[in-house]
Amino acid sequence: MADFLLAAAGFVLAMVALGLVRILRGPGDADRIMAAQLLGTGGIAALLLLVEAMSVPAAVDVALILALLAAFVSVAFVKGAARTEADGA
Amino acid sequence: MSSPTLYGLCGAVLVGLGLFGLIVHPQPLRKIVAFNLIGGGVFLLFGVVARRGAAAGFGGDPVPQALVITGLVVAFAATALAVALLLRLFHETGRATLRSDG
Amino acid sequence: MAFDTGLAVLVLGVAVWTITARDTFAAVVGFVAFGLLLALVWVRLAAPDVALTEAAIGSGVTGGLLLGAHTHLRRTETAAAGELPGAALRLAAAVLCAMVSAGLAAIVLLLPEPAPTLAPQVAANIATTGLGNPVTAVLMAYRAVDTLLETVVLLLALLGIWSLAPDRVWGGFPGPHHDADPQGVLTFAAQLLVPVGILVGVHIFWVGSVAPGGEFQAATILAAMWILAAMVGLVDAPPVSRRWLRILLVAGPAVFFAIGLAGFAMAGAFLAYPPPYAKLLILTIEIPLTLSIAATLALLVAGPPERAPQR
Amino acid sequence: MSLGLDVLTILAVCAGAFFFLAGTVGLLRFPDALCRLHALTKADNLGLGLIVLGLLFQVEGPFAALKLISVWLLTLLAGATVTQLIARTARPGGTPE
Repeated sequence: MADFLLAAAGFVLAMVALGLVRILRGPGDADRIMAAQLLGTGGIAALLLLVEAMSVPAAVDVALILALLAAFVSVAFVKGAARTEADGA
Repeated sequence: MSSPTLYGLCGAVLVGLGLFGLIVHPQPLRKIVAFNLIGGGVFLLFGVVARRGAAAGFGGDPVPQALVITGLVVAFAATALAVALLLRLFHETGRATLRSDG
Repeated sequence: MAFDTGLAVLVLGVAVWTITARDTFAAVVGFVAFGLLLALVWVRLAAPDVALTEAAIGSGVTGGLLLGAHTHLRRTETAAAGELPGAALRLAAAVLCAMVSAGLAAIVLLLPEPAPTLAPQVAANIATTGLGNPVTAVLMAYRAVDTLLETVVLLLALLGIWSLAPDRVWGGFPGPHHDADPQGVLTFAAQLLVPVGILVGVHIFWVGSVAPGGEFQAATILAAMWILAAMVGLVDAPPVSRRWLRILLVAGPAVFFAIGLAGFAMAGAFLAYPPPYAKLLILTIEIPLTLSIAATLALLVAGPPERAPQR
Repeated sequence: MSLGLDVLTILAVCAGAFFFLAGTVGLLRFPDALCRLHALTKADNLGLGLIVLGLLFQVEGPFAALKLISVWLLTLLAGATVTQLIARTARPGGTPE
Protein backbone atom coordinates (compact mmCIF):
# COMPACT_ATOMS: atom_id res chain seq x y z
CA MET A 1 0.00 0.00 0.00
CA ALA A 2 2.78 2.41 0.93
CA ASP A 3 4.53 1.81 -2.38
CA PHE A 4 1.32 2.45 -4.29
CA LEU A 5 0.71 5.73 -2.48
CA LEU A 6 4.31 6.83 -3.02
CA ALA A 7 4.00 6.03 -6.72
CA ALA A 8 0.74 8.01 -6.88
CA ALA A 9 2.47 10.97 -5.17
CA GLY A 10 5.27 10.76 -7.73
CA PHE A 11 2.76 10.63 -10.58
CA VAL A 12 0.88 13.71 -9.36
CA LEU A 13 4.17 15.59 -8.94
CA ALA A 14 5.22 14.63 -12.46
CA MET A 15 1.92 15.95 -13.82
CA VAL A 16 2.40 19.18 -11.91
CA ALA A 17 5.94 19.49 -13.28
CA LEU A 18 4.68 19.05 -16.85
CA GLY A 19 2.01 21.67 -16.31
CA LEU A 20 4.55 24.02 -14.77
CA VAL A 21 6.74 23.92 -17.85
CA ARG A 22 3.81 25.08 -19.93
CA ILE A 23 2.71 27.82 -17.62
CA LEU A 24 5.93 29.32 -16.36
CA ARG A 25 6.67 30.46 -19.88
CA GLY A 26 3.70 32.75 -19.61
CA PRO A 27 3.03 34.88 -21.59
CA GLY A 28 0.79 36.74 -19.15
CA ASP A 29 0.79 37.02 -15.39
CA ALA A 30 -2.51 35.12 -15.38
CA ASP A 31 -0.68 32.00 -16.56
CA ARG A 32 1.94 32.44 -13.87
CA ILE A 33 -0.65 32.73 -11.13
CA MET A 34 -2.20 29.58 -12.53
CA ALA A 35 1.18 27.93 -12.15
CA ALA A 36 1.15 28.70 -8.45
CA GLN A 37 -2.43 27.47 -8.22
CA LEU A 38 -1.57 24.21 -9.98
CA LEU A 39 1.45 23.67 -7.80
CA GLY A 40 -0.59 24.43 -4.70
CA THR A 41 -3.26 21.84 -5.48
CA GLY A 42 -0.84 19.24 -6.83
CA GLY A 43 1.69 19.79 -4.07
CA ILE A 44 -0.98 19.36 -1.41
CA ALA A 45 -2.22 16.16 -3.10
CA ALA A 46 1.32 14.77 -3.30
CA LEU A 47 1.95 15.73 0.32
CA LEU A 48 -1.21 13.99 1.57
CA LEU A 49 -0.26 10.83 -0.33
CA LEU A 50 3.28 11.05 1.03
CA VAL A 51 2.04 11.48 4.61
CA GLU A 52 -0.08 8.34 4.34
CA ALA A 53 2.67 6.39 2.57
CA MET A 54 5.26 7.24 5.25
CA SER A 55 2.66 7.05 8.06
CA VAL A 56 3.56 10.36 9.68
CA PRO A 57 -0.02 11.52 10.35
CA ALA A 58 1.18 14.70 12.09
CA ALA A 59 2.42 16.01 8.73
CA VAL A 60 -1.19 16.44 7.57
CA ASP A 61 -0.84 19.77 9.38
CA VAL A 62 1.74 20.72 6.74
CA ALA A 63 -0.94 20.28 4.07
CA LEU A 64 -3.33 22.34 6.17
CA ILE A 65 -0.79 25.17 6.38
CA LEU A 66 -0.02 24.91 2.67
CA ALA A 67 -3.72 25.19 1.83
CA LEU A 68 -4.09 28.27 4.03
CA LEU A 69 -0.91 29.95 2.86
CA ALA A 70 -1.59 29.11 -0.80
CA ALA A 71 -4.79 31.12 -0.42
CA PHE A 72 -2.80 33.90 1.23
CA VAL A 73 -0.18 34.03 -1.51
CA SER A 74 -2.84 33.89 -4.24
CA VAL A 75 -4.60 36.91 -2.77
CA ALA A 76 -1.25 38.72 -2.67
CA PHE A 77 -0.76 37.81 -6.35
CA VAL A 78 -4.14 39.13 -7.35
CA LYS A 79 -3.78 42.30 -5.30
CA GLY A 80 -0.33 42.87 -6.80
CA ALA A 81 -1.57 42.38 -10.35
CA ALA A 82 -4.48 44.76 -9.75
CA ARG A 83 -2.19 47.40 -8.28
CA THR A 84 0.32 47.18 -11.09
CA GLU A 85 -2.44 47.75 -13.60
CA ALA A 86 -3.73 50.73 -11.67
CA ASP A 87 -0.19 52.16 -11.69
CA GLY A 88 0.17 51.64 -15.40
CA ALA A 89 -3.13 53.32 -16.24
CA MET B 1 23.54 6.36 -2.67
CA SER B 2 20.96 6.92 0.06
CA SER B 3 18.10 9.42 -0.12
CA PRO B 4 19.60 11.81 2.48
CA THR B 5 22.84 11.95 0.48
CA LEU B 6 20.83 12.71 -2.63
CA TYR B 7 19.13 15.67 -0.93
CA GLY B 8 22.53 16.73 0.42
CA LEU B 9 23.90 16.93 -3.12
CA CYS B 10 20.75 18.82 -4.10
CA GLY B 11 21.46 21.30 -1.29
CA ALA B 12 25.08 21.71 -2.43
CA VAL B 13 23.93 22.58 -5.97
CA LEU B 14 21.32 24.98 -4.59
CA VAL B 15 24.00 26.92 -2.69
CA GLY B 16 26.04 27.27 -5.89
CA LEU B 17 22.99 28.32 -7.93
CA GLY B 18 21.94 30.91 -5.38
CA LEU B 19 25.47 32.28 -5.13
CA PHE B 20 25.58 32.64 -8.91
CA GLY B 21 22.32 34.57 -8.91
CA LEU B 22 23.52 36.76 -6.07
CA ILE B 23 26.64 37.74 -8.00
CA VAL B 24 25.24 38.05 -11.50
CA HIS B 25 21.79 39.65 -11.15
CA PRO B 26 21.83 43.45 -11.29
CA GLN B 27 18.34 43.85 -9.73
CA PRO B 28 18.49 43.89 -5.93
CA LEU B 29 15.19 42.02 -5.64
CA ARG B 30 16.65 39.17 -7.67
CA LYS B 31 19.65 39.18 -5.38
CA ILE B 32 17.32 38.83 -2.38
CA VAL B 33 15.56 35.87 -4.01
CA ALA B 34 18.93 34.29 -4.82
CA PHE B 35 20.04 34.81 -1.24
CA ASN B 36 16.99 32.90 -0.07
CA LEU B 37 17.91 30.05 -2.43
CA ILE B 38 21.34 29.86 -0.79
CA GLY B 39 19.51 29.72 2.53
CA GLY B 40 17.35 26.85 1.28
CA GLY B 41 20.46 24.92 0.24
CA VAL B 42 22.22 25.47 3.56
CA PHE B 43 19.14 24.38 5.51
CA LEU B 44 18.90 21.28 3.35
CA LEU B 45 22.50 20.38 4.28
CA PHE B 46 21.48 20.72 7.94
CA GLY B 47 18.48 18.52 7.24
CA VAL B 48 20.73 15.80 5.84
CA VAL B 49 22.95 15.92 8.92
CA ALA B 50 19.79 15.67 11.06
CA ARG B 51 18.39 12.73 9.05
CA ARG B 52 21.67 10.83 9.27
CA GLY B 53 21.65 11.35 13.03
CA ALA B 54 18.39 9.43 13.44
CA ALA B 55 18.65 7.57 16.72
CA ALA B 56 16.84 6.82 19.96
CA GLY B 57 13.51 6.39 18.22
CA PHE B 58 13.56 9.82 16.54
CA GLY B 59 13.41 10.07 12.75
CA GLY B 60 16.19 12.64 12.84
CA ASP B 61 18.48 14.45 15.24
CA PRO B 62 16.22 17.16 16.74
CA VAL B 63 19.09 19.59 17.43
CA PRO B 64 19.94 20.48 13.80
CA GLN B 65 16.21 20.50 13.03
CA ALA B 66 15.66 23.11 15.73
CA LEU B 67 18.60 25.10 14.32
CA VAL B 68 16.95 25.10 10.89
CA ILE B 69 13.68 26.41 12.36
CA THR B 70 15.58 29.24 14.04
CA GLY B 71 17.44 29.85 10.79
CA LEU B 72 14.29 30.05 8.69
CA VAL B 73 12.78 32.66 10.95
CA VAL B 74 15.95 34.76 11.04
CA ALA B 75 16.30 34.47 7.25
CA PHE B 76 12.79 35.83 6.94
CA ALA B 77 13.61 38.78 9.21
CA ALA B 78 16.72 39.53 7.12
CA THR B 79 14.68 39.32 3.90
CA ALA B 80 12.05 41.71 5.28
CA LEU B 81 14.75 44.21 6.29
CA ALA B 82 16.44 43.93 2.88
CA VAL B 83 13.14 44.50 1.08
CA ALA B 84 12.38 47.56 3.24
CA LEU B 85 15.85 49.01 2.51
CA LEU B 86 15.35 48.41 -1.20
CA LEU B 87 11.93 50.07 -1.26
CA ARG B 88 13.27 53.10 0.62
CA LEU B 89 16.10 53.36 -1.91
CA PHE B 90 13.52 53.27 -4.67
CA HIS B 91 11.36 55.95 -3.09
CA GLU B 92 14.39 58.20 -2.49
CA THR B 93 15.98 57.91 -5.92
CA GLY B 94 13.19 56.58 -8.14
CA ARG B 95 15.47 53.76 -9.18
CA ALA B 96 16.28 50.34 -7.78
CA THR B 97 19.94 49.77 -8.52
CA LEU B 98 23.06 49.29 -6.45
CA ARG B 99 25.28 51.29 -8.81
CA SER B 100 26.43 54.52 -7.17
CA ASP B 101 27.27 56.47 -10.35
CA GLY B 102 23.86 55.96 -11.96
CA MET C 1 14.36 6.25 -4.05
CA ALA C 2 12.88 6.97 -7.49
CA PHE C 3 10.50 9.39 -5.81
CA ASP C 4 13.38 11.15 -4.05
CA THR C 5 15.36 11.47 -7.27
CA GLY C 6 12.35 12.95 -9.05
CA LEU C 7 11.66 15.37 -6.23
CA ALA C 8 15.32 16.48 -6.07
CA VAL C 9 15.37 17.06 -9.84
CA LEU C 10 12.15 19.04 -9.61
CA VAL C 11 13.58 21.20 -6.78
CA LEU C 12 16.70 21.90 -8.83
CA GLY C 13 14.65 22.62 -11.95
CA VAL C 14 12.52 25.18 -10.14
CA ALA C 15 15.67 26.70 -8.58
CA VAL C 16 17.30 27.05 -12.01
CA TRP C 17 14.11 28.68 -13.26
CA THR C 18 14.12 31.11 -10.33
CA ILE C 19 17.68 32.20 -11.12
CA THR C 20 17.47 32.30 -14.91
CA ALA C 21 13.93 33.67 -15.49
CA ARG C 22 14.06 36.97 -17.33
CA ASP C 23 11.03 38.40 -15.57
CA THR C 24 11.22 39.11 -11.82
CA PHE C 25 7.57 38.17 -11.32
CA ALA C 26 8.30 34.73 -12.80
CA ALA C 27 11.28 34.39 -10.47
CA VAL C 28 9.13 35.17 -7.43
CA VAL C 29 6.53 32.61 -8.54
CA GLY C 30 9.40 30.16 -8.95
CA PHE C 31 10.56 30.91 -5.42
CA VAL C 32 7.11 30.20 -3.94
CA ALA C 33 7.07 26.90 -5.83
CA PHE C 34 10.57 26.15 -4.54
CA GLY C 35 9.44 26.67 -0.95
CA LEU C 36 6.47 24.33 -1.43
CA LEU C 37 8.67 21.59 -2.87
CA LEU C 38 11.17 22.03 -0.03
CA ALA C 39 8.31 21.39 2.41
CA LEU C 40 7.83 18.02 0.67
CA VAL C 41 11.58 17.36 0.98
CA TRP C 42 11.45 18.08 4.72
CA VAL C 43 8.67 15.52 5.13
CA ARG C 44 10.86 13.01 3.26
CA LEU C 45 13.75 13.86 5.61
CA ALA C 46 11.54 12.99 8.62
CA ALA C 47 11.46 16.61 9.80
CA PRO C 48 7.76 17.53 9.94
CA ASP C 49 8.45 20.48 12.28
CA VAL C 50 10.75 22.01 9.70
CA ALA C 51 8.25 21.23 6.93
CA LEU C 52 5.62 23.24 8.82
CA THR C 53 7.99 26.17 9.21
CA GLU C 54 9.11 26.01 5.59
CA ALA C 55 5.50 25.90 4.34
CA ALA C 56 4.51 28.83 6.53
CA ILE C 57 7.51 31.16 6.47
CA GLY C 58 9.83 29.94 3.74
CA SER C 59 7.18 29.72 1.05
CA GLY C 60 4.08 31.57 2.21
CA VAL C 61 4.97 34.74 4.03
CA THR C 62 8.30 35.32 2.26
CA GLY C 63 6.47 34.83 -1.04
CA GLY C 64 3.88 37.43 -0.08
CA LEU C 65 6.62 39.85 0.98
CA LEU C 66 8.55 39.46 -2.29
CA LEU C 67 5.37 39.84 -4.35
CA GLY C 68 4.53 43.06 -2.56
CA ALA C 69 8.03 44.40 -3.19
CA HIS C 70 7.85 43.44 -6.85
CA THR C 71 4.58 45.36 -7.25
CA HIS C 72 6.42 48.56 -6.30
CA LEU C 73 9.54 47.87 -8.32
CA ARG C 74 7.98 46.63 -11.54
CA ARG C 75 8.69 49.80 -13.52
CA THR C 76 12.42 49.76 -12.68
CA GLU C 77 12.93 46.35 -14.19
CA THR C 78 13.84 47.18 -17.76
CA ALA C 79 16.35 49.81 -16.63
CA ALA C 80 18.11 47.39 -14.30
CA ALA C 81 18.19 44.54 -16.81
CA GLY C 82 20.67 46.53 -18.93
CA GLU C 83 23.23 46.36 -16.14
CA LEU C 84 23.91 42.64 -16.52
CA PRO C 85 27.65 42.05 -16.05
CA GLY C 86 29.80 40.99 -19.01
CA ALA C 87 30.23 37.44 -20.22
CA ALA C 88 33.72 37.09 -18.71
CA LEU C 89 32.51 38.05 -15.24
CA ARG C 90 29.50 35.73 -15.55
CA LEU C 91 31.75 32.85 -16.57
CA ALA C 92 34.08 33.53 -13.65
CA ALA C 93 31.10 33.61 -11.29
CA ALA C 94 29.81 30.34 -12.73
CA VAL C 95 33.18 28.65 -12.22
CA LEU C 96 33.43 29.96 -8.66
CA CYS C 97 29.90 28.79 -7.81
CA ALA C 98 30.49 25.38 -9.37
CA MET C 99 33.57 25.03 -7.18
CA VAL C 100 31.58 25.95 -4.06
CA SER C 101 28.93 23.39 -4.99
CA ALA C 102 31.55 20.73 -5.70
CA GLY C 103 33.21 21.38 -2.35
CA LEU C 104 29.91 21.09 -0.49
CA ALA C 105 29.01 17.95 -2.45
CA ALA C 106 32.35 16.40 -1.48
CA ILE C 107 31.63 17.20 2.17
CA VAL C 108 28.19 15.57 1.89
CA LEU C 109 29.73 12.44 0.37
CA LEU C 110 32.50 12.31 2.99
CA LEU C 111 30.29 12.80 6.07
CA PRO C 112 31.56 10.57 8.89
CA GLU C 113 30.09 7.10 9.50
CA PRO C 114 28.43 6.53 11.89
CA ALA C 115 26.86 9.97 11.87
CA PRO C 116 27.35 11.99 15.07
CA THR C 117 24.05 12.67 16.78
CA LEU C 118 22.66 14.34 19.86
CA ALA C 119 19.36 12.46 19.62
CA PRO C 120 20.15 10.01 22.49
CA GLN C 121 20.95 12.91 24.84
CA VAL C 122 17.68 14.59 23.90
CA ALA C 123 15.81 11.32 24.41
CA ALA C 124 17.43 10.80 27.81
CA ASN C 125 16.51 14.28 29.09
CA ILE C 126 13.21 15.02 27.40
CA ALA C 127 11.19 13.69 30.34
CA THR C 128 12.46 16.53 32.57
CA THR C 129 10.81 19.13 30.30
CA GLY C 130 7.42 17.44 30.34
CA LEU C 131 7.23 17.90 26.53
CA GLY C 132 6.64 15.16 23.98
CA ASN C 133 8.03 16.89 20.89
CA PRO C 134 11.86 16.73 20.87
CA VAL C 135 12.22 19.74 18.55
CA THR C 136 10.12 21.96 20.82
CA ALA C 137 12.12 20.64 23.78
CA VAL C 138 15.37 21.65 22.05
CA LEU C 139 14.00 25.08 21.12
CA MET C 140 12.52 25.88 24.52
CA ALA C 141 14.90 24.10 26.90
CA TYR C 142 18.34 22.99 25.70
CA ARG C 143 18.86 25.85 23.26
CA ALA C 144 16.51 28.34 24.87
CA VAL C 145 19.17 31.07 24.69
CA ASP C 146 19.13 30.75 20.89
CA THR C 147 15.37 31.07 20.80
CA LEU C 148 15.40 34.07 23.15
CA LEU C 149 18.01 35.83 21.03
CA GLU C 150 16.10 34.94 17.88
CA THR C 151 13.04 36.81 19.13
CA VAL C 152 15.31 39.75 19.90
CA VAL C 153 16.70 39.58 16.34
CA LEU C 154 13.13 39.77 15.01
CA LEU C 155 12.52 42.89 17.09
CA LEU C 156 15.79 44.45 15.92
CA ALA C 157 14.83 43.81 12.30
CA LEU C 158 11.49 45.50 12.96
CA LEU C 159 13.25 48.50 14.53
CA GLY C 160 15.48 48.65 11.46
CA ILE C 161 12.46 48.71 9.18
CA TRP C 162 10.62 51.34 11.22
CA SER C 163 13.68 53.57 11.23
CA LEU C 164 13.45 53.71 7.42
CA ALA C 165 10.27 55.81 7.68
CA PRO C 166 10.55 59.40 6.43
CA ASP C 167 10.22 62.06 9.16
CA ARG C 168 6.72 63.24 8.27
CA VAL C 169 5.16 59.80 8.78
CA TRP C 170 7.27 58.89 11.82
CA GLY C 171 5.26 56.66 14.14
CA GLY C 172 2.43 56.45 11.61
CA PHE C 173 0.47 53.68 9.94
CA PRO C 174 2.57 51.02 8.18
CA GLY C 175 1.74 50.10 4.59
CA PRO C 176 -0.89 51.47 2.27
CA HIS C 177 -4.56 51.64 3.21
CA HIS C 178 -6.80 49.13 1.46
CA ASP C 179 -10.47 49.86 0.96
CA ALA C 180 -12.81 46.99 1.70
CA ASP C 181 -15.24 46.06 -1.06
CA PRO C 182 -18.21 44.58 0.84
CA GLN C 183 -19.49 42.81 -2.28
CA GLY C 184 -16.06 41.60 -3.35
CA VAL C 185 -15.00 38.00 -3.81
CA LEU C 186 -11.77 38.68 -1.93
CA THR C 187 -13.61 40.07 1.08
CA PHE C 188 -15.86 37.04 1.19
CA ALA C 189 -12.93 34.62 0.93
CA ALA C 190 -11.02 36.48 3.64
CA GLN C 191 -14.03 36.48 5.95
CA LEU C 192 -14.15 32.69 5.64
CA LEU C 193 -10.41 32.04 5.67
CA VAL C 194 -9.33 34.22 8.57
CA PRO C 195 -11.36 32.47 11.32
CA VAL C 196 -10.37 29.04 9.99
CA GLY C 197 -6.75 30.18 9.86
CA ILE C 198 -6.83 31.41 13.44
CA LEU C 199 -8.28 28.07 14.51
CA VAL C 200 -5.51 26.22 12.64
CA GLY C 201 -2.91 28.50 14.24
CA VAL C 202 -4.20 27.74 17.74
CA HIS C 203 -4.24 24.03 16.90
CA ILE C 204 -0.63 24.11 15.64
CA PHE C 205 0.43 25.97 18.77
CA TRP C 206 -1.35 23.59 21.09
CA VAL C 207 -0.11 20.33 19.54
CA GLY C 208 3.43 21.77 19.44
CA SER C 209 4.25 20.40 22.89
CA VAL C 210 3.59 16.79 21.91
CA ALA C 211 3.61 16.68 18.08
CA PRO C 212 5.08 18.69 15.20
CA GLY C 213 4.10 22.33 15.58
CA GLY C 214 4.95 25.10 17.97
CA GLU C 215 5.07 28.81 18.53
CA PHE C 216 6.92 29.92 15.39
CA GLN C 217 4.67 28.04 13.00
CA ALA C 218 1.54 29.13 14.83
CA ALA C 219 2.73 32.74 14.97
CA THR C 220 3.39 32.73 11.23
CA ILE C 221 -0.14 31.52 10.48
CA LEU C 222 -1.67 34.14 12.77
CA ALA C 223 0.49 36.82 11.14
CA ALA C 224 -0.52 35.66 7.65
CA MET C 225 -4.20 35.81 8.57
CA TRP C 226 -3.82 39.33 9.90
CA ILE C 227 -2.00 40.41 6.72
CA LEU C 228 -4.75 38.79 4.64
CA ALA C 229 -7.43 40.71 6.55
CA ALA C 230 -5.40 43.91 6.08
CA MET C 231 -4.91 43.29 2.35
CA VAL C 232 -8.62 43.08 1.67
CA GLY C 233 -9.32 46.05 3.92
CA LEU C 234 -11.10 44.29 6.79
CA VAL C 235 -8.64 45.67 9.34
CA ASP C 236 -6.07 48.45 9.26
CA ALA C 237 -2.65 48.39 10.85
CA PRO C 238 -2.39 50.51 14.00
CA PRO C 239 0.13 53.38 14.04
CA VAL C 240 3.44 51.97 15.21
CA SER C 241 3.68 54.53 18.00
CA ARG C 242 0.71 52.99 19.91
CA ARG C 243 1.77 51.98 23.39
CA TRP C 244 -0.31 48.76 23.45
CA LEU C 245 1.30 47.64 20.21
CA ARG C 246 4.79 48.12 21.58
CA ILE C 247 3.88 46.30 24.79
CA LEU C 248 2.50 43.43 22.68
CA LEU C 249 5.73 43.27 20.67
CA VAL C 250 8.07 43.04 23.67
CA ALA C 251 5.80 41.04 26.03
CA GLY C 252 6.95 37.64 24.74
CA PRO C 253 10.70 38.23 24.89
CA ALA C 254 10.27 40.07 28.23
CA VAL C 255 8.42 37.15 29.85
CA PHE C 256 10.99 34.75 28.38
CA PHE C 257 13.85 36.83 29.81
CA ALA C 258 12.16 37.23 33.20
CA ILE C 259 11.58 33.48 33.57
CA GLY C 260 15.16 32.93 32.38
CA LEU C 261 16.43 35.21 35.17
CA ALA C 262 14.16 33.50 37.68
CA GLY C 263 15.97 30.32 36.68
CA PHE C 264 18.95 31.54 38.72
CA ALA C 265 16.84 31.46 41.88
CA MET C 266 14.78 28.37 41.09
CA ALA C 267 17.23 26.03 39.39
CA GLY C 268 20.64 27.66 39.65
CA ALA C 269 21.21 28.81 36.05
CA PHE C 270 19.93 31.25 33.44
CA LEU C 271 16.94 29.74 31.60
CA ALA C 272 16.99 26.61 33.76
CA TYR C 273 13.53 25.31 34.65
CA PRO C 274 12.89 23.40 37.90
CA PRO C 275 11.71 19.98 36.61
CA PRO C 276 8.26 19.75 38.25
CA TYR C 277 7.25 23.13 36.80
CA ALA C 278 9.11 22.88 33.48
CA LYS C 279 6.09 22.36 31.27
CA LEU C 280 4.05 25.03 33.07
CA LEU C 281 6.89 27.56 32.74
CA ILE C 282 7.46 26.71 29.07
CA LEU C 283 3.75 27.24 28.36
CA THR C 284 3.83 30.53 30.28
CA ILE C 285 6.62 31.65 27.97
CA GLU C 286 5.11 30.26 24.79
CA ILE C 287 1.70 31.95 24.94
CA PRO C 288 2.90 35.59 25.06
CA LEU C 289 5.85 34.66 22.82
CA THR C 290 3.51 33.39 20.09
CA LEU C 291 1.46 36.60 20.19
CA SER C 292 4.59 38.78 20.14
CA ILE C 293 6.17 36.85 17.25
CA ALA C 294 2.91 36.97 15.30
CA ALA C 295 2.69 40.75 15.71
CA THR C 296 6.37 41.18 14.82
CA LEU C 297 6.13 39.04 11.67
CA ALA C 298 2.99 40.84 10.51
CA LEU C 299 4.61 44.24 10.98
CA LEU C 300 7.81 43.04 9.25
CA VAL C 301 5.69 42.32 6.18
CA ALA C 302 3.69 45.56 6.52
CA GLY C 303 6.93 47.55 6.24
CA PRO C 304 7.85 51.03 7.46
CA PRO C 305 5.16 53.61 8.30
CA GLU C 306 3.77 55.26 5.15
CA ARG C 307 0.90 57.37 6.48
CA ALA C 308 1.14 60.03 9.19
CA PRO C 309 -0.59 59.26 12.50
CA GLN C 310 -3.78 61.28 13.01
CA ARG C 311 -3.87 63.41 16.10
CA MET D 1 -12.22 -5.70 5.78
CA SER D 2 -8.95 -3.85 5.49
CA LEU D 3 -8.41 -5.35 2.04
CA GLY D 4 -11.74 -3.91 0.92
CA LEU D 5 -10.80 -0.50 2.22
CA ASP D 6 -7.45 -0.72 0.47
CA VAL D 7 -9.18 -1.48 -2.81
CA LEU D 8 -11.46 1.54 -2.35
CA THR D 9 -8.41 3.71 -1.62
CA ILE D 10 -6.58 2.48 -4.69
CA LEU D 11 -9.63 3.10 -6.88
CA ALA D 12 -10.22 6.63 -5.60
CA VAL D 13 -6.53 7.62 -5.70
CA CYS D 14 -6.20 6.27 -9.25
CA ALA D 15 -9.27 8.26 -10.29
CA GLY D 16 -7.79 11.35 -8.64
CA ALA D 17 -4.45 10.85 -10.38
CA PHE D 18 -6.34 10.52 -13.67
CA PHE D 19 -7.92 13.93 -13.16
CA PHE D 20 -4.51 15.46 -12.54
CA LEU D 21 -3.41 13.91 -15.83
CA ALA D 22 -6.50 15.34 -17.54
CA GLY D 23 -5.83 18.77 -16.07
CA THR D 24 -2.26 18.77 -17.31
CA VAL D 25 -3.27 17.61 -20.78
CA GLY D 26 -5.80 20.43 -20.85
CA LEU D 27 -3.11 22.90 -19.87
CA LEU D 28 -0.80 21.71 -22.60
CA ARG D 29 -3.42 21.57 -25.33
CA PHE D 30 -5.88 24.44 -24.77
CA PRO D 31 -5.22 27.61 -26.74
CA ASP D 32 -5.92 30.53 -24.41
CA ALA D 33 -5.70 31.49 -20.77
CA LEU D 34 -9.41 31.12 -19.97
CA CYS D 35 -9.57 27.59 -21.36
CA ARG D 36 -6.44 26.63 -19.48
CA LEU D 37 -7.92 28.09 -16.32
CA HIS D 38 -10.99 25.93 -16.80
CA ALA D 39 -8.95 22.78 -17.38
CA LEU D 40 -6.69 23.45 -14.46
CA THR D 41 -9.12 24.28 -11.70
CA LYS D 42 -11.95 21.88 -12.49
CA ALA D 43 -9.73 18.88 -12.97
CA ASP D 44 -7.22 19.49 -10.20
CA ASN D 45 -9.73 20.31 -7.49
CA LEU D 46 -11.69 17.19 -8.38
CA GLY D 47 -8.43 15.20 -8.43
CA LEU D 48 -7.51 16.45 -4.98
CA GLY D 49 -11.02 15.67 -3.76
CA LEU D 50 -10.82 12.08 -4.99
CA ILE D 51 -7.38 11.62 -3.44
CA VAL D 52 -8.70 12.97 -0.13
CA LEU D 53 -11.65 10.58 -0.44
CA GLY D 54 -9.27 7.69 -1.03
CA LEU D 55 -7.15 8.58 1.96
CA LEU D 56 -10.24 8.88 4.17
CA PHE D 57 -10.53 5.06 4.02
CA GLN D 58 -7.09 4.81 5.63
CA VAL D 59 -7.23 7.33 8.49
CA GLU D 60 -7.99 6.53 12.08
CA GLY D 61 -10.42 8.63 14.03
CA PRO D 62 -12.80 11.44 13.11
CA PHE D 63 -10.29 14.21 13.87
CA ALA D 64 -7.81 13.07 11.22
CA ALA D 65 -10.68 12.74 8.74
CA LEU D 66 -11.88 16.22 9.59
CA LYS D 67 -8.39 17.61 8.93
CA LEU D 68 -8.21 15.91 5.52
CA ILE D 69 -11.62 17.28 4.54
CA SER D 70 -10.75 20.78 5.70
CA VAL D 71 -7.59 20.70 3.57
CA TRP D 72 -9.77 20.02 0.56
CA LEU D 73 -12.37 22.67 1.48
CA LEU D 74 -9.67 25.30 2.02
CA THR D 75 -8.13 24.51 -1.35
CA LEU D 76 -11.54 24.75 -3.00
CA LEU D 77 -12.23 28.12 -1.40
CA ALA D 78 -8.86 29.52 -2.42
CA GLY D 79 -9.14 28.04 -5.89
CA ALA D 80 -12.65 29.39 -6.48
CA THR D 81 -11.73 32.89 -5.34
CA VAL D 82 -8.49 33.19 -7.22
CA THR D 83 -9.84 31.67 -10.43
CA GLN D 84 -12.61 34.29 -10.48
CA LEU D 85 -10.08 37.06 -10.18
CA ILE D 86 -7.61 35.60 -12.67
CA ALA D 87 -10.43 35.21 -15.15
CA ARG D 88 -11.36 38.87 -14.72
CA THR D 89 -7.75 39.92 -15.35
CA ALA D 90 -7.33 37.58 -18.30
CA ARG D 91 -10.58 38.49 -20.08
CA PRO D 92 -10.06 41.06 -22.82
CA GLY D 93 -11.33 44.39 -21.50
CA GLY D 94 -11.96 42.89 -18.09
CA THR D 95 -11.10 44.86 -14.99
CA PRO D 96 -9.38 43.25 -12.04
CA GLU D 97 -10.77 43.71 -8.53
